[in-house]
Amino acid sequence: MHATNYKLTELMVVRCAKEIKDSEVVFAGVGLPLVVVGFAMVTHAPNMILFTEGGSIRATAPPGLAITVDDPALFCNGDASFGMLSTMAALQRGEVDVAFIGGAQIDKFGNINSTGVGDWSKPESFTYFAGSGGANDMATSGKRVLAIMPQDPKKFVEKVDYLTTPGFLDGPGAREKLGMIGGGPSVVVSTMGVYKFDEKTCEMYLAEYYPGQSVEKLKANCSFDLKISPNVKETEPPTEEEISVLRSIDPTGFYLG
Amino acid sequence: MHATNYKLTELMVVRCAKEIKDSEVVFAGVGLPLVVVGFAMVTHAPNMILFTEGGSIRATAPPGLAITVDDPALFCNGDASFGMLSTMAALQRGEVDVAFIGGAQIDKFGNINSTGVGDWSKPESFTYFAGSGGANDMATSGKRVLAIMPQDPKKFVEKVDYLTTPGFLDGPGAREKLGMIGGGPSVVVSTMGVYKFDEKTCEMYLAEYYPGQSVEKLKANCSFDLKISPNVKETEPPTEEEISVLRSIDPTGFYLG
Amino acid sequence: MAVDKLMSLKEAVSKYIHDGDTVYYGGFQIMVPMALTHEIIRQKKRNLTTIESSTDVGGLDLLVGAGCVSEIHSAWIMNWYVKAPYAIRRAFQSKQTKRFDVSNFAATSALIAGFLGVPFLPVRGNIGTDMLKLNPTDLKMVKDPFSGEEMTAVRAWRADVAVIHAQVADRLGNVMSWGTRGVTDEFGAMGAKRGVIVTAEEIVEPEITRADPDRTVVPYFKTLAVVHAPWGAHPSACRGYYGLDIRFSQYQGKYERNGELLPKFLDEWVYGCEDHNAYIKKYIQKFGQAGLDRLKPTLGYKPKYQVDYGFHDPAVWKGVPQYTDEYIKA
Amino acid sequence: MAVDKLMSLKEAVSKYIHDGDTVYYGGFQIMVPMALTHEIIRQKKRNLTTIESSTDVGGLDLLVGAGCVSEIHSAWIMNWYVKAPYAIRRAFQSKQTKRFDVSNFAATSALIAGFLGVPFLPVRGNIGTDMLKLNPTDLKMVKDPFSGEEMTAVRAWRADVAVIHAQVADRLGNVMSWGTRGVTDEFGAMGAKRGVIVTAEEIVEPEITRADPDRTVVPYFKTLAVVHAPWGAHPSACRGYYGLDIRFSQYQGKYERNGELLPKFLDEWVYGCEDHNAYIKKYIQKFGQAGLDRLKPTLGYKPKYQVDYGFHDPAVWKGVPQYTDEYIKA
Repeated sequence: MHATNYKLTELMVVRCAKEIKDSEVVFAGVGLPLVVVGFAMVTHAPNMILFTEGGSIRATAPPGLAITVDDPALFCNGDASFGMLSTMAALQRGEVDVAFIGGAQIDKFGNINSTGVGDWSKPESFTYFAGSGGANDMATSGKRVLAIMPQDPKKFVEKVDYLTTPGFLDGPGAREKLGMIGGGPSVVVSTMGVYKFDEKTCEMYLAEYYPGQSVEKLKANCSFDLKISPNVKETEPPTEEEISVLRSIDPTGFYLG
Repeated sequence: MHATNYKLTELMVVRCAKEIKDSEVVFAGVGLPLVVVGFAMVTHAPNMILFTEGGSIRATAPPGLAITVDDPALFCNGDASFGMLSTMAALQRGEVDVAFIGGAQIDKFGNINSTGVGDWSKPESFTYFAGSGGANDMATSGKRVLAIMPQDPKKFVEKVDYLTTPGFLDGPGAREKLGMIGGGPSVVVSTMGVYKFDEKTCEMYLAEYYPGQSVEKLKANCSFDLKISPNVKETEPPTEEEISVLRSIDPTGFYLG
Repeated sequence: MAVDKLMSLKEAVSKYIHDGDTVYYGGFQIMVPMALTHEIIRQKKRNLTTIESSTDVGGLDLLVGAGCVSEIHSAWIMNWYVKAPYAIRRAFQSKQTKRFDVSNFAATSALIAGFLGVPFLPVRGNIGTDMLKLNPTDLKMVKDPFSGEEMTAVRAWRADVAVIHAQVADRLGNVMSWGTRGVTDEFGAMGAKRGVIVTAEEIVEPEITRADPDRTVVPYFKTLAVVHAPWGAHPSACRGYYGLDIRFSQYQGKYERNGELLPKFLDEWVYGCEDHNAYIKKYIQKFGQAGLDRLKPTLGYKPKYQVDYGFHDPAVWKGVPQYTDEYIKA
Repeated sequence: MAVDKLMSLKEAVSKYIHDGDTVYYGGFQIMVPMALTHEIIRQKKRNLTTIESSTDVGGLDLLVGAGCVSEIHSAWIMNWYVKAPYAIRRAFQSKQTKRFDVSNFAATSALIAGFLGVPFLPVRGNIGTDMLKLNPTDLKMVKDPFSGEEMTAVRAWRADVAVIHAQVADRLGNVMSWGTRGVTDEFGAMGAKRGVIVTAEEIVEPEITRADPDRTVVPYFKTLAVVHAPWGAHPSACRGYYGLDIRFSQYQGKYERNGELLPKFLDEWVYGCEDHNAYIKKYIQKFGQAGLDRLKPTLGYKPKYQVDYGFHDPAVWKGVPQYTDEYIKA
């Protein structure tokens, strides 16, 4: 039964989790992705393998809620703890199915900026964020990329100010030409809807809008000319059971609010 | 007081150990070098650091006699046990003072062959030994090389059949030209005497002959035109105390016979 | 038998960190060397270059804000609970501090290259991005000599000195780590040219560390100074000792955010504290013992398999005859 | 929750090793995967390429002598107590097996490159030698794109499948190692494309291995098969379990030495034994239980520091107000 009372964050977590198939190796970045993988592991993906930049490799859900990628909870009863070397090496070997990342800006080809906005050549104009972190490595070599982004016209842009993390770069064939082993962006989950990428043009299109949203609202919150799937639909709300399991992972609402 | 009753192996071990200074980092290969460093650590070099290819890093003598470079004795109460990665990395960083190796053939420039004899291009004529092992890495990057070799005209040759491990290559400047960070051969201890290298010509010369040996006997057991130090002297025999300490390290004569 | 390297925080930093040094800045999102960060600020070290993979809780932001750093080579710098490294942002805009951006694994590969004593390492990431275009100091293209293909290479990073925080060390400088060998400390620290300064929650005798050398992340020979500094990673977490102090991170972050306020934070919490003990005392005084108590971990995740490093004594072979049989004899 | 990978030696080798495979051959001077070596010979696998750093006690010599191997990429192959790998020497002379020689750290760097998923790694050794001249398959020169200097590069080695022996594994394939993480197994095994076959002295429940993940050298996701094989490294040593069986090494070596005698050794000790248990039974029958008892290690080298991986529950932050003070309020 669909839940009637759930938060936006909860909807996003459950929707993201559906992108993870059982038995996949998922490399999760800091923040909400850590909740998503925890949720996937205790629901439909009991054989999922979790990797983090901190070097955690585990086949079981962690005993507690992780708030960093090297959080001790990720190593308690983990499978291995070799440091970043081990998980990033597996990534470069092509063994990661899902690279699960965030960012500050994204463009229509799924290129992501997490470095800063402004003009790099004029430092006084450049507003630094944090830098790439592992997102670049994950998006270059993961078999497919799952991204989670706040929906905002300043964040869904025609061209990112600084290309930190490769999507499809300038379009079809660009990744292959550079020898990237990963397949590139697969799905973007925003705070308003869900995007996929056209196989031919490599362009992002709207696949789903959340309950209470609409194609028009999403278009208004995107700075590029957003393509819409002919099959665009409303995202299925989470079930009561999903919300209940999710809240048991984060009982005090540390992530979920 | 000099010992009067000692074996050749014991003389060699004690003589080799004298090449190690206190507080040095010594990378020891398999066989007799493992006894030499153990002896040095409990006598004049209590602050020596021992490295092996098996990855042992230790500041204290091992609790037992090691017979391989990854012998468990080398890790019992060791300082670290990171695997070959750690000791070889330190070697490539230039942190190893003494590279202590053996070999099957050596030439007048201190180049060593531990791969095989014969003509490589005619496989049927080529008699394989074991291969390089770590000797090549050690001799390339250790600050100085200490080698231990059986004295034999087939082993002290004008030109090695296969250059496995670099000495001074074809003479002065050759190592530097190739960017090697280590200083090259310093001392060769054979079963009959001790050799050093001329600073200008890089050629090996006889510095010491063992009690009971002579310059002539050594010349007869060397295939190249052996240079003799004007200060050539008889090697000082070990003291009774040295022999007693040495035998306490190897009480059953596993190495010492 | 070995040099005792136990000393005060003040002595360690004053003796082993010099103006103009390249410093490996240890830790990751947890295990940030905060006691060392504060002491470097107190001693007004200048023109440091830092190298690190990623770092959280604003330690590096404070170091930059206090004017100690002229160059940063890194993948990600953050105080996660205020969402940006504000002092670094300002220092970049004013050209006080240069930033050299690479990906996390390019940074780690740079540290591994330094650790390995080779000048560069090939990496898969960074290609196709602005990092490769804008940071030619650290990133270039290299041709694989076997396939002829072009790929990204990252320049080796080697510090003059490394600063790290650890759980346990002995007075000689054998440093124990568990629950990862160090994320990247195992390379960044070992690659340092002069050696490593370590703060540790606990100091034990060498016979304790040496009874389990697999857990040693930095061995004796590579250590310059060992400092006993409980809470030495606060407000970041120390595995097995305390969790991340989110409220303090947020509190500190409010100062980081504002260039005019930041000196007041430094005056009170860094310059105004003689050492790390004084900082922790001030914390208790201001926010109560309950603030620290809240950081206590859930313990009970102990190894269940009892390992034994035992060795074999070759003395047993004395007098044992050769094995033989009919074929060998024949 | 996870796939059980415990199976017989026969099943593991038959299922996961194919003719023509590139095999990472585990261990070093100790921990040589002898039970697996014998089984590969028994199943008459052909045209294998092996990659490894160095290997002792003649395991690889047997594998070559039995006709399983067409290419060897390695730094050092030996049966130390007979002083040469005789079967390999003969196979090289007859051109049955090609040898590709590099230095130990070039081999390890090749395995690290494979582990890292990059096509090559720069190394300091090998330059100026005949290895560089005669093995262009594995060694070439590369130009450091930063300094322009030329140095040696080694090609990445990646196995199709790795064979290793370990002390302890669980039935899912988490493999424990102590007293070094594996010398080179941590890279050679993890770099294997299909995965790892492991024989272990002891099989434990996953809750045991997972209570100390720092000691895991190969995690579950990378393992293909787990085989319970006590004495699985004999005659080489297994850390904490038994020492090197020198007399047996010498005995085996006498057969290796002679191309006409070697088949008799294989008939008796490999083809003539159904599995590794049968091999050990034959040993006891022929050389007595005392032969095995002689290999027992000196134990008592146990960790003295009790680590705890404990974590911190962020639930504590619920309801805790923000920290503030006069400046922030202002």
